[in-house]
Amino acid sequence: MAKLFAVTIVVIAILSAIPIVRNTWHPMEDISTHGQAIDDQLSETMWEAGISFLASQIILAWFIWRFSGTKLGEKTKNFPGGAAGLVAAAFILVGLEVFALGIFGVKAWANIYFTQPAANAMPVQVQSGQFAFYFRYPGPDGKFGPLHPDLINEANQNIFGLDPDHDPESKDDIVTAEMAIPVNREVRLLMHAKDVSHSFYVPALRIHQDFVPGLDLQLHFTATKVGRYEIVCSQLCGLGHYNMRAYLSVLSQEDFDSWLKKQATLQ
Amino acid sequence: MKKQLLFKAMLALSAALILSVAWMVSQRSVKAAPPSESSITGTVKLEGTPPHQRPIDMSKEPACAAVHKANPVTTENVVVGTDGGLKNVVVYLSEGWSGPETAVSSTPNWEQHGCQYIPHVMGLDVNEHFKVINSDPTSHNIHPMPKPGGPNHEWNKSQPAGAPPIDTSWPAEEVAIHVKCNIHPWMSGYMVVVKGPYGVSDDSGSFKVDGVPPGNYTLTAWQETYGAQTQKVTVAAGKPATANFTFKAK
Amino acid sequence: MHDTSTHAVAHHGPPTSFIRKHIFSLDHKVIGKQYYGLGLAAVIIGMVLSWLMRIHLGWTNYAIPGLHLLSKNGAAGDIMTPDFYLQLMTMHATFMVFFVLTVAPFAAFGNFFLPIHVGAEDMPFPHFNMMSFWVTFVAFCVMLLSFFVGDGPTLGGWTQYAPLSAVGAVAGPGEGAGVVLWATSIAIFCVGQLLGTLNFIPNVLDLRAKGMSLWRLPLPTWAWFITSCMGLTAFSVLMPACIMLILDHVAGTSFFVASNLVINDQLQPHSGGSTLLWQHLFWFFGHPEVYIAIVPGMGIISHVLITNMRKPMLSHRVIVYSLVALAVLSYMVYGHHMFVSGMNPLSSLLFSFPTLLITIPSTILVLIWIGSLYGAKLRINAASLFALGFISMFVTGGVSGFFLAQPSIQILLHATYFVVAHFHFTMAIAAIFGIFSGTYFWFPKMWGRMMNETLGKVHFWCSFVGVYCIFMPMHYLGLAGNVRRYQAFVVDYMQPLVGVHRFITIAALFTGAAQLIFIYNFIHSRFWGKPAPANPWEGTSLEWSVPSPPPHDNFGGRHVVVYHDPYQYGVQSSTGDYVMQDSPEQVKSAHEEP
Amino acid sequence: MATTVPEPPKIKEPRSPRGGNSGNGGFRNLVPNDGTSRAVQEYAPPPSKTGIWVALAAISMTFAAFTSALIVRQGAAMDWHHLTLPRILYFNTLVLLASSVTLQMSRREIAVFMGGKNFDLNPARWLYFTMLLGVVFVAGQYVAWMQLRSEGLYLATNPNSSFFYLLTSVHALHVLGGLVGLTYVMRKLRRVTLRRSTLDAFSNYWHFMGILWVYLLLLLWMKL
Repeated sequence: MAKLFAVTIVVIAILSAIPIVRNTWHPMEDISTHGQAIDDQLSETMWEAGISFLASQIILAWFIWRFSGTKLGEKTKNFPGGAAGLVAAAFILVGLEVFALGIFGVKAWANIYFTQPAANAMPVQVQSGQFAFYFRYPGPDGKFGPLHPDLINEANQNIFGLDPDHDPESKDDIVTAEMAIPVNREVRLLMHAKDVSHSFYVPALRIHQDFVPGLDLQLHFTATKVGRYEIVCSQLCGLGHYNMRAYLSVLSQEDFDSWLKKQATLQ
Repeated sequence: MKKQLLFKAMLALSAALILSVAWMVSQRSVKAAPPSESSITGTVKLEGTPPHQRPIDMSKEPACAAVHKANPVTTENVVVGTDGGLKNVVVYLSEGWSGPETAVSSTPNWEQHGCQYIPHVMGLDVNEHFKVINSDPTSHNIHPMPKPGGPNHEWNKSQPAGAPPIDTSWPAEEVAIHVKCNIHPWMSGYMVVVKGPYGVSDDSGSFKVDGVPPGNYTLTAWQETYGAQTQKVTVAAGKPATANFTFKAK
Repeated sequence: MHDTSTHAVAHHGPPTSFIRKHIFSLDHKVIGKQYYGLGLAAVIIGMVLSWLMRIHLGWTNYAIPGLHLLSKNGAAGDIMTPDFYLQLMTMHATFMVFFVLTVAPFAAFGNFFLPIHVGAEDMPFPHFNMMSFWVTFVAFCVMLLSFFVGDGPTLGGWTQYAPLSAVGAVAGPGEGAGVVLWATSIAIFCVGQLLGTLNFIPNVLDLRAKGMSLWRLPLPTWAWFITSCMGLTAFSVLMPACIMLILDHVAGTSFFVASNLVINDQLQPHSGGSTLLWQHLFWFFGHPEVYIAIVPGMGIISHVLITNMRKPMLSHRVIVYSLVALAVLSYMVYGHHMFVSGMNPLSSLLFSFPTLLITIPSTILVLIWIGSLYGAKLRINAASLFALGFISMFVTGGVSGFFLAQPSIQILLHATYFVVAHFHFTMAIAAIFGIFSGTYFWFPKMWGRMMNETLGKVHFWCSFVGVYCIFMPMHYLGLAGNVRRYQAFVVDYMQPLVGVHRFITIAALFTGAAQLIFIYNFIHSRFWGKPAPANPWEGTSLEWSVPSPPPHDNFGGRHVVVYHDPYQYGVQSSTGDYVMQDSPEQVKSAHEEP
Repeated sequence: MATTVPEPPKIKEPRSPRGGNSGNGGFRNLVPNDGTSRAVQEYAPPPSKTGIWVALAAISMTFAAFTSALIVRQGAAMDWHHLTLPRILYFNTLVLLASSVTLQMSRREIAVFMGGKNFDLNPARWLYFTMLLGVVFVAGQYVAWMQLRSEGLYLATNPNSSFFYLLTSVHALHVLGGLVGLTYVMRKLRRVTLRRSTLDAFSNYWHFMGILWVYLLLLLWMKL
């Protein structure tokens, strides 16, 4: 029984490691400038975690195999070095390993949060609401018109609560249900929530940020690859949570310009 | 002896019961079938340029976006059809109706197709049953929002693809109940619950209110953006009355 | 506050009436069993709910017969609606976290064995102890009630993030009455558990038998003591948070609801509330809660392992110190649940270091457990199998913690199935294995009958393999970016993953079914199992020095005196290779404390 | 009445579930014969003493949570309008502090009485004052709420009125709990079976309520 158990543990450990090694399931291809650091961080952690995982499971199995069902005469022994050795090991190995991780991790994090967007970064506003994202481009005047929550009316598609009749800046604002950005141009994302907490999760862009009702948050990123990607909500926001997503089109500059023109006509 | 008396009493009682029931029924039948019903017809028009209807981007729900690939849909707050006819206007008898609350016995459908409500505006009698149908491959959420505290109660149910229709009705009249889908924020429609017969204007703006007995009525036309208009009509036995409404674009 | 222990002495002779004996009993052993029963009921509910969820995730439009009977807001045609899925999910988590993982390992086993381990006749305040259970029971009923009120239970998830949980019914089905009932139930639950800690802590500090120094306490008792200290500080923070949440609902205050929120085109009548305030209050409770669930399990499996290894752990004290370290650190790390939640990015970093730090005591524990196996004379039985399984599970769940401790990696993995896998392996499955281990180990003492070993082993094999089949693939889903708390996978890049979900569903159904073996074994052994001797496993701690089940006052009036450290195994003595804690016999103990 | 019962009873006994024969209090002569005398803890405080500190710790945590919530909430938005605290609160403060003083006096007398030195005085008399003052305090708090209501400040009017009602009412509930405890103490005293530990536990709780209130008053005074 014990030997069978030991074998089972080893088999399970190896089977679970195989998809990781063969990279069967993996994060989708990174299209951001800051994402590489995160991916490196992930793979390093994967190595260390994987080794610790396999090592401890296999040693556990080995000891179970070796030290079960021993005959009566045999006396119990203690692990050479005793507790002190193991504690030291834990502190040195794990301590160092883990802190190395932590330190390197800071870089990847700082890339995103402790840097300022370039002055010419393109501003895009995103509003999350049950259960859709809507985006706003400032239009030719480069200014976002003020928001009037009391004017929000989804039935006639006044999603942001704009008042073009009284606010000149709002006249040329472009509201869309799909996000498009030019490739290789930094984007400054202005985030606010209409109702409850949501999250702005773009795996391909390595961007993940919650919307906090009552707070205006900012993100900035640069997409490096043309294509159509998905933005999903990862913060439970109600019954439509699973269906709260929007498409992100990364376009060449000219495609983007024409897209924006087309959207302007549809306002 | 005692038994006898009891028996007689029962007999008398049951006889009385039967008679009274019969009388009620006869009364009802009189009420239910007024002499020589007639109808009111007419058209609703819009004067001036209708407000701009924004297009709806359904890219979030590809299944629905596909439905409208050919002809993109817009909001339906003001739908003007051929020669200025105003669509989706509910015309009903706001005064003068003396018949039963539920004059119409059909069970209309409130269909969710291509992430739109079809019809966009639905007339209903009090207690008239209607079916909510989901013919999209995606889940919808039906959330009618009557006035809080009123006799009609707000509800909020989801209807996954392939789920059977929801059959329900409204217990009291209310003009109008706004219906939203919480999963698809652009989905919006109205249920107009009235006493007695009603008509809803079509693309050409023409409507027909059937089953109106002769008499004097106040006719009301309700439109989701422009509100209500009323006018008096007199319906003579046999020949249909006509009434036209004209809304002014703000 | 006032001293009920006079009553403990006064009406604490064996009660005669059925009510006083089995229902409103002051006896810590009966209360422990009552807690165990409550946990069992809750775990069955939670498991059934998880079945329904898994079926839906695998085959989204599959009509589950009779589902409409469960759903207050209508699952027409037995097809699960999005809101009903979230309601089931919320209730699954709530029942499991509060009424199973807190109640069973801590309140149930703790109540039964802590007084015996310290050599006391009962808890210091039996009346509070009884109240503690019944208050918790009321909380349980209120939570159940929410299935039958309004639109059914809340769908906000067990974390109940505001403002979704605070704006009321307008936010969706169950967010009105459902949330109020949820918060009420949890607040009541907090009171119940606080009353429990009110007994645990003085019991350990003041009622130890003669010679029972703190270092002579068996490891589970240490674990329960540490857990009570955590519960004391955690539950007394969750309760005010729940009160404020209820007020936001029923009194129209704005603690958690910000200004200018628009739902269904209606401007919400709240203003100025702080969204993050709830998250801070909740996770200040929430992370210690994770350890409240797992620490007793650690104590229990150490106890079980030592007895079945026939040798003490390499170091009694290092284990205790590590548990204390876990407890202390658990308060400094709660922020790692909020890395991307809009908190100041700097504080995310500050929170990440203690989080990484916490891997050190955890690693020490694992190394000590595994290292102690070296040179053991391991006895394989259901209890020890589950204990060893615990270690395997805890390791698996622990290494995934490396990832989630780092804010940068959470950008990829936050709120994905990777997190689901992580916390199920650690606080859920490991803790449950601890409970099972304790059950197989202590059943003879609690109910005076042996459990069926064969069935126990079958149960173990199914659970062990099944659990890995369920939760290991969730790591892969997480890496692929599969977001949790989705009722269907309509997002393009998630659709290819449905196959994995079907595999998980099948595994879950199988594993769940295997638990029926346990339930059968439990009930059958309870009534028809063969009577248990006082010390079936040749254990040394005090619970084995009393008959099974123990008499009303535990020691039958005997004045216990403790002569030894708790785990005197691998020695030469009249009884064999072990010496009971309370036997005056002088032995040359092979394993003195370093 | 208590005064007629002459035996000065259950006071100095070390408290334990088995009438003083277990717990580390008893058996002072016997030492475990494996020689680890560090194992013997010579004196175990009565559990009610530890218990009350556990309870007070829980209460402190609760109010700590409320405090941090208040600070966060005040910083969260611009809608914090300072309100003037009702004068009566200061009066209530004096009342509550006075009740602590009377409690101390009664403790001294009870000690004398239980010590069997003097059976003529009624040891409970100062306790009645304590109870009276406690009731007055709660009534005073009620008056304060009424005053705020008359100013149109309700629970939901603005965040700081919310916190005012919340903190004061939770504290008032705890004071009421204390009054229940006090009645228990007085019943015990009348039966002459009052244990010092019980009285100590109660007075710890009661004094703590006083301290807590002063803290709350300062908090409200500074923040509101």
